[in-house]
Amino acid sequence: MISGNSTETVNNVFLFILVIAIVLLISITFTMIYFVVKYNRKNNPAPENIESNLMLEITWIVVPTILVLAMFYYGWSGFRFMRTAPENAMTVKATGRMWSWQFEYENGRKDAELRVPLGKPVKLLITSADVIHGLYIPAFRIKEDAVPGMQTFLWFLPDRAGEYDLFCSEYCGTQHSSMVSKVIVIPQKDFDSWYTAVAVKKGSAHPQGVKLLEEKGCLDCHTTDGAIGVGPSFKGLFGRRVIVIAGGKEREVFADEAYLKKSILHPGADIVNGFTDIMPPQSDNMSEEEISEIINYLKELK
Amino acid sequence: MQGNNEPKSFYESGGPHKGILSWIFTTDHKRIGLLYLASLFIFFIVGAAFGLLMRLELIAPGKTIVTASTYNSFFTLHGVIMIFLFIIPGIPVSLGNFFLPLQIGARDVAFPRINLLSWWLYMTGGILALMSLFTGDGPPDTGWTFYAPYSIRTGTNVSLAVFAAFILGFSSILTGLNFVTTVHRLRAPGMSWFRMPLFVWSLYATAWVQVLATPILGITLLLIIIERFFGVGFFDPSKGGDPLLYQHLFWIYSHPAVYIMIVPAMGVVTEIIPVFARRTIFGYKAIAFSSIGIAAVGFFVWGHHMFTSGISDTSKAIFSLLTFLVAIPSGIKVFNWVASLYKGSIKVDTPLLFVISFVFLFCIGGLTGLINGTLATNIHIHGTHFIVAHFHYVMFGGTAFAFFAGLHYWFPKIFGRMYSEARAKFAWFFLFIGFNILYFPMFILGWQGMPRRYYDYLPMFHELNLISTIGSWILAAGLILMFINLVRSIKKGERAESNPWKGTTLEWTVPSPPPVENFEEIPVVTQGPYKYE
Amino acid sequence: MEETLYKSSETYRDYTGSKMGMWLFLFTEMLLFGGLFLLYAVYRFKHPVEFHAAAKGLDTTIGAVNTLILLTSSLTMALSISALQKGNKRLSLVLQFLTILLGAAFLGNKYMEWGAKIHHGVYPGSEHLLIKGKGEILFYGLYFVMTGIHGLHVLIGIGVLLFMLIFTIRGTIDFENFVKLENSGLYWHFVDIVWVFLFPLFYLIT
Amino acid sequence: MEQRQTGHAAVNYKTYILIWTALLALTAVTIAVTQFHMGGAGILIALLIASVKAALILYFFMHLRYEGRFFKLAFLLPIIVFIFFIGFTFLDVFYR
Ligand code: HEA
Ligand code: HEA
Ligand code: HEC
Ligand code: CUA
Ligand SMILES: [Cu+2]
Repeated sequence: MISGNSTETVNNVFLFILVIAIVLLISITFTMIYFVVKYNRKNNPAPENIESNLMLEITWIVVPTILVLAMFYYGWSGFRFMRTAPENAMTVKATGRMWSWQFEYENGRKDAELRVPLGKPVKLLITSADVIHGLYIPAFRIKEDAVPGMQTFLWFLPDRAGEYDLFCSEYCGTQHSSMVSKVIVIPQKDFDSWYTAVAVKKGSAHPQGVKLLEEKGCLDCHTTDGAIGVGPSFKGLFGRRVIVIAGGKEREVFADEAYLKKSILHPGADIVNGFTDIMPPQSDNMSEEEISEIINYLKELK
Repeated sequence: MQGNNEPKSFYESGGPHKGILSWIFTTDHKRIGLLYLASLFIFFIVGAAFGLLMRLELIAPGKTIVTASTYNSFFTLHGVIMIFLFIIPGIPVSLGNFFLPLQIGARDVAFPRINLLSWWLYMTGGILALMSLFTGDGPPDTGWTFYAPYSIRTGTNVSLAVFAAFILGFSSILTGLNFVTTVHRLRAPGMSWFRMPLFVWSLYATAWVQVLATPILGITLLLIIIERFFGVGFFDPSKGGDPLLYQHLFWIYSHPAVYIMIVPAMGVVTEIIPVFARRTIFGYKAIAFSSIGIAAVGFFVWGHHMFTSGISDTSKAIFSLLTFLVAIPSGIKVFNWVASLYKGSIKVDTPLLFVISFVFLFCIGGLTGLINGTLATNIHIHGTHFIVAHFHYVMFGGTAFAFFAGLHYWFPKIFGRMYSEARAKFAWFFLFIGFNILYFPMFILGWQGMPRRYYDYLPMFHELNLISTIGSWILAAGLILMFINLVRSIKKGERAESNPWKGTTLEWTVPSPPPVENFEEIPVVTQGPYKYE
Repeated sequence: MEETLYKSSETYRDYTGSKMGMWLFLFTEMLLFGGLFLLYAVYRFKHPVEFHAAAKGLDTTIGAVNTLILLTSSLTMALSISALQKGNKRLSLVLQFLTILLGAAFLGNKYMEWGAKIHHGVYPGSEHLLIKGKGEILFYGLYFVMTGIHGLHVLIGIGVLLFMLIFTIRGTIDFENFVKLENSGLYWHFVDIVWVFLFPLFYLIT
Repeated sequence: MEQRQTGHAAVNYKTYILIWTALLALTAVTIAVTQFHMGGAGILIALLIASVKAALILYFFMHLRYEGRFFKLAFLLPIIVFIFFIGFTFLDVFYR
């Protein structure tokens, strides 16, 4: 069994340093102001020259040294705790991409939010599909960057049920601040039923397409209900006439399969009027089949 | 009120050129110092304007005044300008240029023409940085850290901004090698190492950091440009590169750079305290060596910016330990400053007022730096507004406050006039109050988890952000008052005598403003700098 | 050397000061290349085998010839200063000219070497290179960047030496006032030293 | 007078030619040594020889030998700093 969690660990270290810092700050400030008042020129016209005092100087070298070494040690041992994931931890793969998270569970289930069972340690294996992101869960005081081409990790003990914020903490481009998600801590029972259920969107002939849109983070910027998000809505897109800007010139195009495909693979080529070129290109990110699944689903969205 | 036999001040004899040319082609260190001062001021205003705009955007969640990509270029330009154009050159190139030769009893710096070249490079870099706003495909949006691989992939005008920073680095190197040589070669007879004013010591330590650290920045930025144009792949994992190496290279420079910012500021503080306490400095040698100590240890702690980046845990532990060692020489200085007030005969004029607030604000910034440097806590607060608060406290509350202190302190020497004391104190009040209202809430926001470089934030962070934005206006009012007072006094202030504060260092022995040649007769130094017998 | 100077800025000539400035500048150059050597060290550590394989693609003979050229140019550079100090202006001029020629020969050689590589499709970002192993991509990346920046330094050195040649002809540089030439020499030798390390690191990995 | 200020008298031609010969010889040795496949040791030897060559150039061609204490000591600074840079970076790379 593990004892303690990262929240407490970090809070304790923080409190320890904070108390020392406040005591130091107050005593320094107080002494300074006291001197300024006491030895004011009016009260004390004749200064006294004191060039040094060996004992005093040794004291204020030695005492801070001891203090900082204590801080270091305390911080380091807390850190070691945070870096040693328990054996029985549930592992979840977390992938950051511009600008969404994808969590993949051991059974292959993927989601954009992190759902974990209450009371069971979780180990996150983190990487990135494009640039550097940072996976940050303030409530559990943990954070680690998602670096492309590398795997990093985090672990935590979700010992309180509820929903907690999950941020991207490393600047990653235009929508960095909307790369937010949630950690949802639910009782084991609820988790199990969610975990084993197959995600099927009802009423769609192309459930695969829906799933892909979620997984790839498209729905962070696009909606399926006609509302304009960061990007244009998918609703009624297929077969519409779209005004795009290409190479600085306006042009009208017909949203057919070829156009959609191009828009997904190389969004920078035709920019929809009124939007900016911020959509991440999917050329390295999606297979042919995946794209056609998505397009099939888009056709459905009348 | 100059007597007939007094030599003409450096304002009156500008060398071979006339008018503006006598300034931009001057090799006189005093004129170059003033050129720099004016340019720094202009860039500071531009940077500050971005700061105010950012605060305005953050006044409420959601979009307030600008779009996300505009906001991103705001903090990038804000960071680039404040760091590379304001605070790194800052004190050394303006006050340092003006007073280093005067304080060591020299007629000029070792390489006057290189000094001028460095100003030209500075201006070139500055103008290029501003140009990156309006040219290319949109202003750069990487943050001042230019982290790869984002900085290589983004379509915005990063190359020009990076090139500007590269040139600014060059300018900084030239200043550094000039100062090292000046201190070694041009000290007046009798001015032994331990008779140098402590401001000179701090500039000397800084100059070495400039020489030894800046080239790493140079090559790193050059590599970004090469990557963008040729795609060599040094930082691109798909070609085998390692993005973390970029961060290593960047912080190898940029951590020492924070000591380029603070050490001269500490020098200014050390200069002012004994003058207004009318007593000698406490622990001269300890202060001199701690400048060198901070500069030296500062080279080996860069990894503390990368505790969550995925570097090895071994290196994290060592970098954290070394980070704490920097606190010790900083502490020595703080304690020595306080001790130098003991049994003095203190008059709290504006320079000392700024110095006292410096000590207070720097301690807050420094002590929270320890929270950053502690492994466990850093994990939580890295990349949040806690960090933003930390570095504004040390850079603005620290360096900039000391800069303002120095400006007031040396104002009569530079311009030959006094500023209005009452107005200066009034402005200080707004500055100090506004500063704390602006930045203190950020500590709390950061601890609550609000990430930095966020254009938009959750509603739970609203109140503190609102307070912070209001603080930014109070601070702006204070700054405007201060600048108006100073600028007005250049023409309208009372004439200043040559030594209004009764200082004991050499610059106070020459007329205000000083003559071109500084000293009619090179002085012979017979004692240490702070002798109030 | 610690006697300090305090003459008026217009009249003094501080030789030691000038050289000090030059050395400090060279320190910055050392660390500038240092950043690249750091990258080299890390990537070589990560991909030792691929680096070895890639290095076979470079021609040791060309590298060796270039080493010979640069070392010799360093000799002529050093000699030219001694010649000037001894008052033999003509010999000094000849030697300076030789140095420039050797520098140009080095660059010519480099040009051919690069040209051949590029002709074979090996250059940063080329398709031919990208299909190879990551270590090889990095090796050639480092090769082009490091020898490129080094070559740039040689080019700048040649430019500086051309000025020195003119100054010597005009007599601005003479046997009592040659610190400019000496400083240019320092720069030239420094560039040579960089090559002394580049040569084994790229051409001789076994 | 001038000599005192420049710090040293003209170095004679012979010294330079001798150093040059040594440099060429060392180059030959490096090439020869690295023809045997020695793996890690090869690079070490090559770098060692390169350092000796660099030292010769510094000491003689660059007149470090004839300069004052400042130059000799200051020169160590960038080297030490650089060694630390590499060392600390490897603390990460090696243990990652
Ligand atoms: C002027 C500039 C300046 C200065 C002086 C400092 C000083 C310090 N800084 Fe700061 N720092 C920055 C500018 C500066 N910093 C910037 C710009 C960033 C962010 C960059 C970015 O990401 O954009 C940053 C970020 C930063 C981080 C990285 C945070 C992160 O991103 O995760 C860390 C971590 O260790 C850190 C630590 C410190 C420490 C320990 C000091 C120490 O030097 C402080 C020493 C001072 C004191 C400790 C106070 C006085 C001493 C006493 C009163 C004595 C008693 C003390 C004890 C008993 C200990 N800083
Ligand atoms: C010296 C350095 C310095 C200084 C002085 C400042 C000053 C200010 N900064 Fe700072 N800031 C940085 C360095 C600095 N900054 C850096 C390095 C970053 C990181 C960037 C990054 O993430 O990449 C940063 C980031 C940063 C952020 C975080 C952005 C984010 O992460 O989302 C914020 C947000 O509030 C901010 C605000 C401000 C404000 C309001 C000021 C204000 O204090 C400005 C106050 C000044 C004025 C208000 C000027 C008043 C004067 C006038 C208007 C002129 C009047 C003229 C006459 C009378 C002639 N800054
Ligand atoms: C960061 C936000 C973002 C993400 C993530 C994103 N897009 Fe977009 N998308 C945009 C924006 C903005 C536009 C309009 C500008 C343009 O055409 O590039 C757009 C345009 C499009 C268009 C053309 C729409 C039209 O009206 O013509 C399609 C199709 C599209 N996106 C599909 C996708 C798919 C599929 C994904 C997921 C793999 C995705 N997008 C992910 C922002 C995003
Ligand atoms: Cu992803 Cu910031
Ligand atoms: Cu730092």
